[in-house]
Amino acid sequence: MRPGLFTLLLFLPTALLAQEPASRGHNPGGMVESLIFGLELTLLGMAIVFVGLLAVYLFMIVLRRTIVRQQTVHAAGATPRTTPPELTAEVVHAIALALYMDLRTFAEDDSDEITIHKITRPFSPWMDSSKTALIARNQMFGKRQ
Amino acid sequence: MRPGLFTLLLFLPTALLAQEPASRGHNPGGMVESLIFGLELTLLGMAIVFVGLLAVYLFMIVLRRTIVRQQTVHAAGATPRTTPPELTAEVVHAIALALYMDLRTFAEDDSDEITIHKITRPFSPWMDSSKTALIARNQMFGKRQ
Amino acid sequence: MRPGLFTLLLFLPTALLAQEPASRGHNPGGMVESLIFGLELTLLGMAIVFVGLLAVYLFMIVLRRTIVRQQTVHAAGATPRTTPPELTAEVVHAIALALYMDLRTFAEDDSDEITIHKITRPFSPWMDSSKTALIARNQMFGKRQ
Amino acid sequence: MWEFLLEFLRMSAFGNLEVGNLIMIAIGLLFIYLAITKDYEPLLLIPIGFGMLVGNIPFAEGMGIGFREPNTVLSILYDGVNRGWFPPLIFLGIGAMTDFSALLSNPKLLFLGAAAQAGIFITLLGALALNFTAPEAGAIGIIGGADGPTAIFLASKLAPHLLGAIAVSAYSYMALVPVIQPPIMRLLTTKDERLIRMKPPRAVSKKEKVLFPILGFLATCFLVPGALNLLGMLFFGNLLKESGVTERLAVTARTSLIDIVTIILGFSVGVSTEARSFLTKESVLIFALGALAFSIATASGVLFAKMMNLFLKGDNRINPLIGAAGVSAVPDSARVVHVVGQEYDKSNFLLMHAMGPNVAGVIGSAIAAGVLWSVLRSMQ
Amino acid sequence: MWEFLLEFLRMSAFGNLEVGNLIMIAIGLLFIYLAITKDYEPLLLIPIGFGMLVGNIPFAEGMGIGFREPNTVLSILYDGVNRGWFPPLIFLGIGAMTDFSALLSNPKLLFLGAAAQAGIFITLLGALALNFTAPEAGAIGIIGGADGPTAIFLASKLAPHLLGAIAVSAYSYMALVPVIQPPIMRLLTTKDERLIRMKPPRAVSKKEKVLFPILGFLATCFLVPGALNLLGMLFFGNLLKESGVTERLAVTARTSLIDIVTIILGFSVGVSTEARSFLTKESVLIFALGALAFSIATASGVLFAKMMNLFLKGDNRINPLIGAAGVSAVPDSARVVHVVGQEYDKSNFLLMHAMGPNVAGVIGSAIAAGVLWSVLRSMQ
Amino acid sequence: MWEFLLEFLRMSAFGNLEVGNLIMIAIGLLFIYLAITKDYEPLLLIPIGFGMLVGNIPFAEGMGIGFREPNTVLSILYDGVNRGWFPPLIFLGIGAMTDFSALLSNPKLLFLGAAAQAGIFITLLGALALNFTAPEAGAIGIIGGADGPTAIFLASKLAPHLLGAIAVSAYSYMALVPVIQPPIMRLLTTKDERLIRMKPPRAVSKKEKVLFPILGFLATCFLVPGALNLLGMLFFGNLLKESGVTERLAVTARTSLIDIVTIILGFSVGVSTEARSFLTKESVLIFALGALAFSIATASGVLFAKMMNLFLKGDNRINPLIGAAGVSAVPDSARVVHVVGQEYDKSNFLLMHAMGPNVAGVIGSAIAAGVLWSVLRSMQ
Ligand code: NA
Ligand code: NA
Ligand code: NA
Repeated sequence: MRPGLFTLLLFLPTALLAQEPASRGHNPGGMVESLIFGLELTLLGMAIVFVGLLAVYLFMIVLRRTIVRQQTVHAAGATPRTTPPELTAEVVHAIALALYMDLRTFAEDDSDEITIHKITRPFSPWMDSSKTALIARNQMFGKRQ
Repeated sequence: MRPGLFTLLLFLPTALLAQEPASRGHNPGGMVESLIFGLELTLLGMAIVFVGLLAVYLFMIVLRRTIVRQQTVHAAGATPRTTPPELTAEVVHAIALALYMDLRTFAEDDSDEITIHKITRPFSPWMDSSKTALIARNQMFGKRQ
Repeated sequence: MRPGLFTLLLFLPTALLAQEPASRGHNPGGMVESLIFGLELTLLGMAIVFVGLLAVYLFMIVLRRTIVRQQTVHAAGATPRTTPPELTAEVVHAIALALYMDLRTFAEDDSDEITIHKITRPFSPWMDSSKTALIARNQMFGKRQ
Repeated sequence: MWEFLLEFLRMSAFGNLEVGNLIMIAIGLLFIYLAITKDYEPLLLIPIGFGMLVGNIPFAEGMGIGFREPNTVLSILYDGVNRGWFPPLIFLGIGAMTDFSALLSNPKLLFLGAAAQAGIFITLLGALALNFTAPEAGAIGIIGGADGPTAIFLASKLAPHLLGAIAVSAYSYMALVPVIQPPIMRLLTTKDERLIRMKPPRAVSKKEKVLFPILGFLATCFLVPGALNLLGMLFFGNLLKESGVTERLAVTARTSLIDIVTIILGFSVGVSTEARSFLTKESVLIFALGALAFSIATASGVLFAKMMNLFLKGDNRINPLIGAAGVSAVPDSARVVHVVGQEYDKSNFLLMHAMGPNVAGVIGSAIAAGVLWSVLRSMQ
Repeated sequence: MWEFLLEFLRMSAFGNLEVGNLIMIAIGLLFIYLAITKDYEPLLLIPIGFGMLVGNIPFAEGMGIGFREPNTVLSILYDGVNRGWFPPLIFLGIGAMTDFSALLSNPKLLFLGAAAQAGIFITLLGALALNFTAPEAGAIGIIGGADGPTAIFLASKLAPHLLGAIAVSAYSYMALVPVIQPPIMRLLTTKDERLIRMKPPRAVSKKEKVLFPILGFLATCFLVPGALNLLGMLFFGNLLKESGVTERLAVTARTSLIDIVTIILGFSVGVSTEARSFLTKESVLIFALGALAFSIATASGVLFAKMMNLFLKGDNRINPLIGAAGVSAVPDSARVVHVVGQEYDKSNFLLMHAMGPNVAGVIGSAIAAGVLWSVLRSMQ
Repeated sequence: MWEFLLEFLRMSAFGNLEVGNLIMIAIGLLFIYLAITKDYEPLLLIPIGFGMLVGNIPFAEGMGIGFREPNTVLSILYDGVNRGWFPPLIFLGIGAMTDFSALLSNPKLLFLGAAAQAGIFITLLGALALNFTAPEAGAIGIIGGADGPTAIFLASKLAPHLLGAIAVSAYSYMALVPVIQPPIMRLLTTKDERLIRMKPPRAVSKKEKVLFPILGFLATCFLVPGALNLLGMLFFGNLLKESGVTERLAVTARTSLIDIVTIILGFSVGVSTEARSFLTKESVLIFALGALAFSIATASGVLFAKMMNLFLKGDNRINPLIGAAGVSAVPDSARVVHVVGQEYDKSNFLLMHAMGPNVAGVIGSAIAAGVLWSVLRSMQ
């Protein structure tokens, strides 16, 4: 993270954007030129990724300090809340259990049960219950034996 | 709600629609003309809002009477269902409780608990459990110490 | 399902597609020609429906046999799993209950209860609770009697 | 005051009112009434019925409201019907809620679902005889498939101007299945046949259920690529359900997704029944042909079951009543079969057996729709 | 290293930064802050607030990001606002969660919801006086309807260039209802009036609840077809809720469907407040007119209730405080009424009575929007 | 009968069959098999796998079925992939289900997520060396981001003709993370390093969690506006989750909404792998480069962690295994880290620490995608 490298990087985007892009994309001219462009892009890209996350990092640090200071002000006199809680044995056991449940394998249980109970309640958007009940109750279609 | 006013309103829309609308919208001519148009629109609009809701009102009254009559026919002899139930003390208390719960303030509880239990079960569409279990069980990547 | 009929059907689509379609659709020529086309299409269509479901049928038979063979291999020595379970009396009763519940009629229960409890918790995307609590608590609008 | 009210009403939208609008509004109210009091297909009749009210409010042309004007809200909602992408999404949800076990345990029931498609093609012949063009006749015939999304899909492709009448006809007769089918079933069967007890279904393993949507898809769509949109989605949804590892996707497909599409599809279909284009001689003919289609489909299923019994023995025999379930109309026709069967023997549970031809009928009519689309689309 | 960082920042998107963007970002942060700490309309202020952040990141034109460029992701998400099909879907969900019992048990409260719409039209007059064109004035006036989706719908039709300002103004004042309304309510009522106890609501039967959305739809939309998109969906959603046979559709409409639309609608509205087009003299005027609109609407409701009391006797009298709930802003203004009422009598529960004018206000402003659309759309 | 069948098959869609289609169908079946039996990314491999079956049914051109023809159902479903608006909606849902606490409790882990993006750029160099154009190389490089929606989004913008190959490659290697990463992790670390115990995470307050999405959004998108679509939605979703007042929106975003989009996105990506355009030399190269990308990304993360340890002391030291989680592939790579760590010390729970670089990797690759988009979009 020496300034020298980063200062260099600052000039890369300008240099890149100053060139005629079409001449690179579709008529790469030569493999060498194309790879040089790729290297420039790599350096630029990695720099921006790092700077972007650095910005997030700095915000997070500032954020934490601000909140810690607020809490200290609020909790002056009370037990300090800034020390991180230790992992007790129970916590470790809880984690172990959670992990065990989380990582348990997918059990292929090839059921032997008949599936009739599923068939008897086919839930569907076309479902319709009282219609058939109606038939049963009202006997609307004569000809009963 | 005297008929005179409403009769007047009846002619406003015709008058409005008879005029060339384009001449008003973009070339307002003058502020006065524009405001007169606005007043006409206000009277028309409020009249229609009231008439629309009056229509709903009339439907509701008819609807209630029809249903009450049906119920009276059905429930002839039984206890009449048309008298509105009184608010008993219990009901008032229930409402008070409901309101209390409804209006309770938004409590900012700044938790001190560690959040490990959340991290251990990150539910995600990219979730995948037996894969890692596979590694642990099968030791597919030799080199065990 | 005699091959003769099906062999005939095989030539129908070719014959159909060889003709100029436009001359049939919009200028049907005559009713007779149109109905002959309809009959050809009926034979072709029903044949394809049957062949399509026959293909599914064959796949299902093959599938079942493969799985049964696998299971037999796996379960060699154990109790054979290929005989279908019989419907016991309990199962029949369970079905009857399920059917009864499924076919129960739609009960119109015209409630007499007051609907206040619904009104007191109108859940809406525009819901907002602490605001009014704020008014009650802070008395921000002076003029209290 | 009543005078004033009447005069005001004359000036407003009441001015554009035609008798046709009132008739359609009455039909819409009837649909809503039947859905609520008789529980007839409420999930579709209520959206369609209310859509009919909305579509027959007699607003003036060019107000930017109608579903045929560009960029109106109603036209945007109608897009999924118009371009046919709602029905496949509904099939996705249906696939995610359908259990094919009944079919897997007794695969020969598939052919009952095939036979019932005769209703489609004979209706097509009837429509041709009534001077409809070939694509129109195809779209009308599909009413005999007794499957709403399939009918809407094919009509949107072959005869968009008849879509409203075809869809309303299809859903009306699907709602009337308990009225239409029993007399035909009784007419074509003997009492002995109605008393046939079928052997209990065999156990179906999880593997079979997982492999079925894959093999079913390949078998049908290799033969009839025109059925790809509907059957692809049906079997895709079913794989989501049966795979055991995509439960959350299957749940969403059979709840939020299908519900959202059903609401908008039903509403849009209702809106599209604007009186001026709906109350025509063609619509009346389509309704008549639709009744024919359902009757023939039912009869074909029953008769084919009787024919199969000529080759089957003992407890392999089929109770021919379940042939009527081959028309689809899932799961209503299966329930009708069950109820009619119980009239003759209280301890004969046909529902589980009838689900086989029932779901086979969905596949069968999607195949038929694929054939019709492939052959007729170039003739429009 | 700080030097480097500053130089880097100058070259990046920071280069396009204008003061306006920073102001809008500050406003977005304020919205989020108010939503979280004061619980002001969080379901809308958080999406809008975050959308403001997104829309005011100062990216260069032509990068394929902005919501005004074709085929960008933001433009695709904005389509439902731009073409106005999100608000009807939100009304569908609102219908599916609204209980009209309060109104049914005391129908005369409907007129309070009508009276409060005076705010719309008087604001329209104000906007005309400030030299807005007639369609713009109509779109600005609708802020007085105190109903977000209605405001967005009408603005997208009549004055799309002002949509951001109108929507943000409408939602801001809806959030500020507890601040704006109480002083006006106290000013216009006597202590005796505030103590009026209304008789308990009568029982409402299921049939009334089922028939209300159907009759309400026909009554309003026959008169004002221009309100069809909003009221059709509102009553359709309510029928899904009350029919008793389409519960699963109603549940989806009031959960997944309305949530998905609310997320994207709020976000898109926020995005559309890009500083260069938002921070204008017009926006300032719109905010001023919005405050006027809410105040007049509140006053109209209260005064109309007092006027109605001239004709009513005994326990039929109306507590004029509930007139303020006629502005809509469901259910905030009803709660404000309740809380203000309780300041004077702890055992006076006005909430249930205030819900009547509250939902009537939604219908009233949708009718007003229909009138404005019908009259003004040809003048654009 | 078999003769007849074979003849029939020859005439049907089997006539258009090419060997390529069969190969792709086999690959689709393999995807489904791996998803079901190995539980490899089933929520994506099953839709993609079934989509491959659908897309490789050899229907004739011009039948109105294919996803490249206008107005077909498949083209309509593909629109969200084609115009790139599905990935941001998926990021919205991911944001609403992601807990950034691990990162907040130890912010320096962010840089592991940055380092792993080296895989993207070195793969880009490799693609350029293999004569891909610059935009193609950028789209191929993003496979190294190990993030499906990011890869689909960038490929749809920079190299739509390679989208199928890039998406399938990305998801394949994400599914193979447990096979690819452990050997590299073991090769680059000493046993002592693998035994490093990190100190337990500190408590993270609610305020930090609420402010993180806002600050994270501003920090990254001011620098890289090109990442706005993905990061904007990611942080928006996270704010919905953490704000505490928009729970119902967060629930919908992380259930129905993401599920609906996942179903259609996966299916469409599968459909787009039609053999004739997929089985090319380019696809083979893309798969080879994808393997390179994942390996380099893993190595970069591990090595950067070792480098950071040069500057850290005591219990601030980082177990370099968790560097491998910087590739994203949430949460698989974090689990792989945990399992490998436990091989050496059963009581060392690395999962919680690995989640930090894991989610940082998502942000990192979205930033990288933004850079690539900004620079390369004008070169197409
Ligand atoms: Na069928
Ligand atoms: Na209102
Ligand atoms: Na990544």
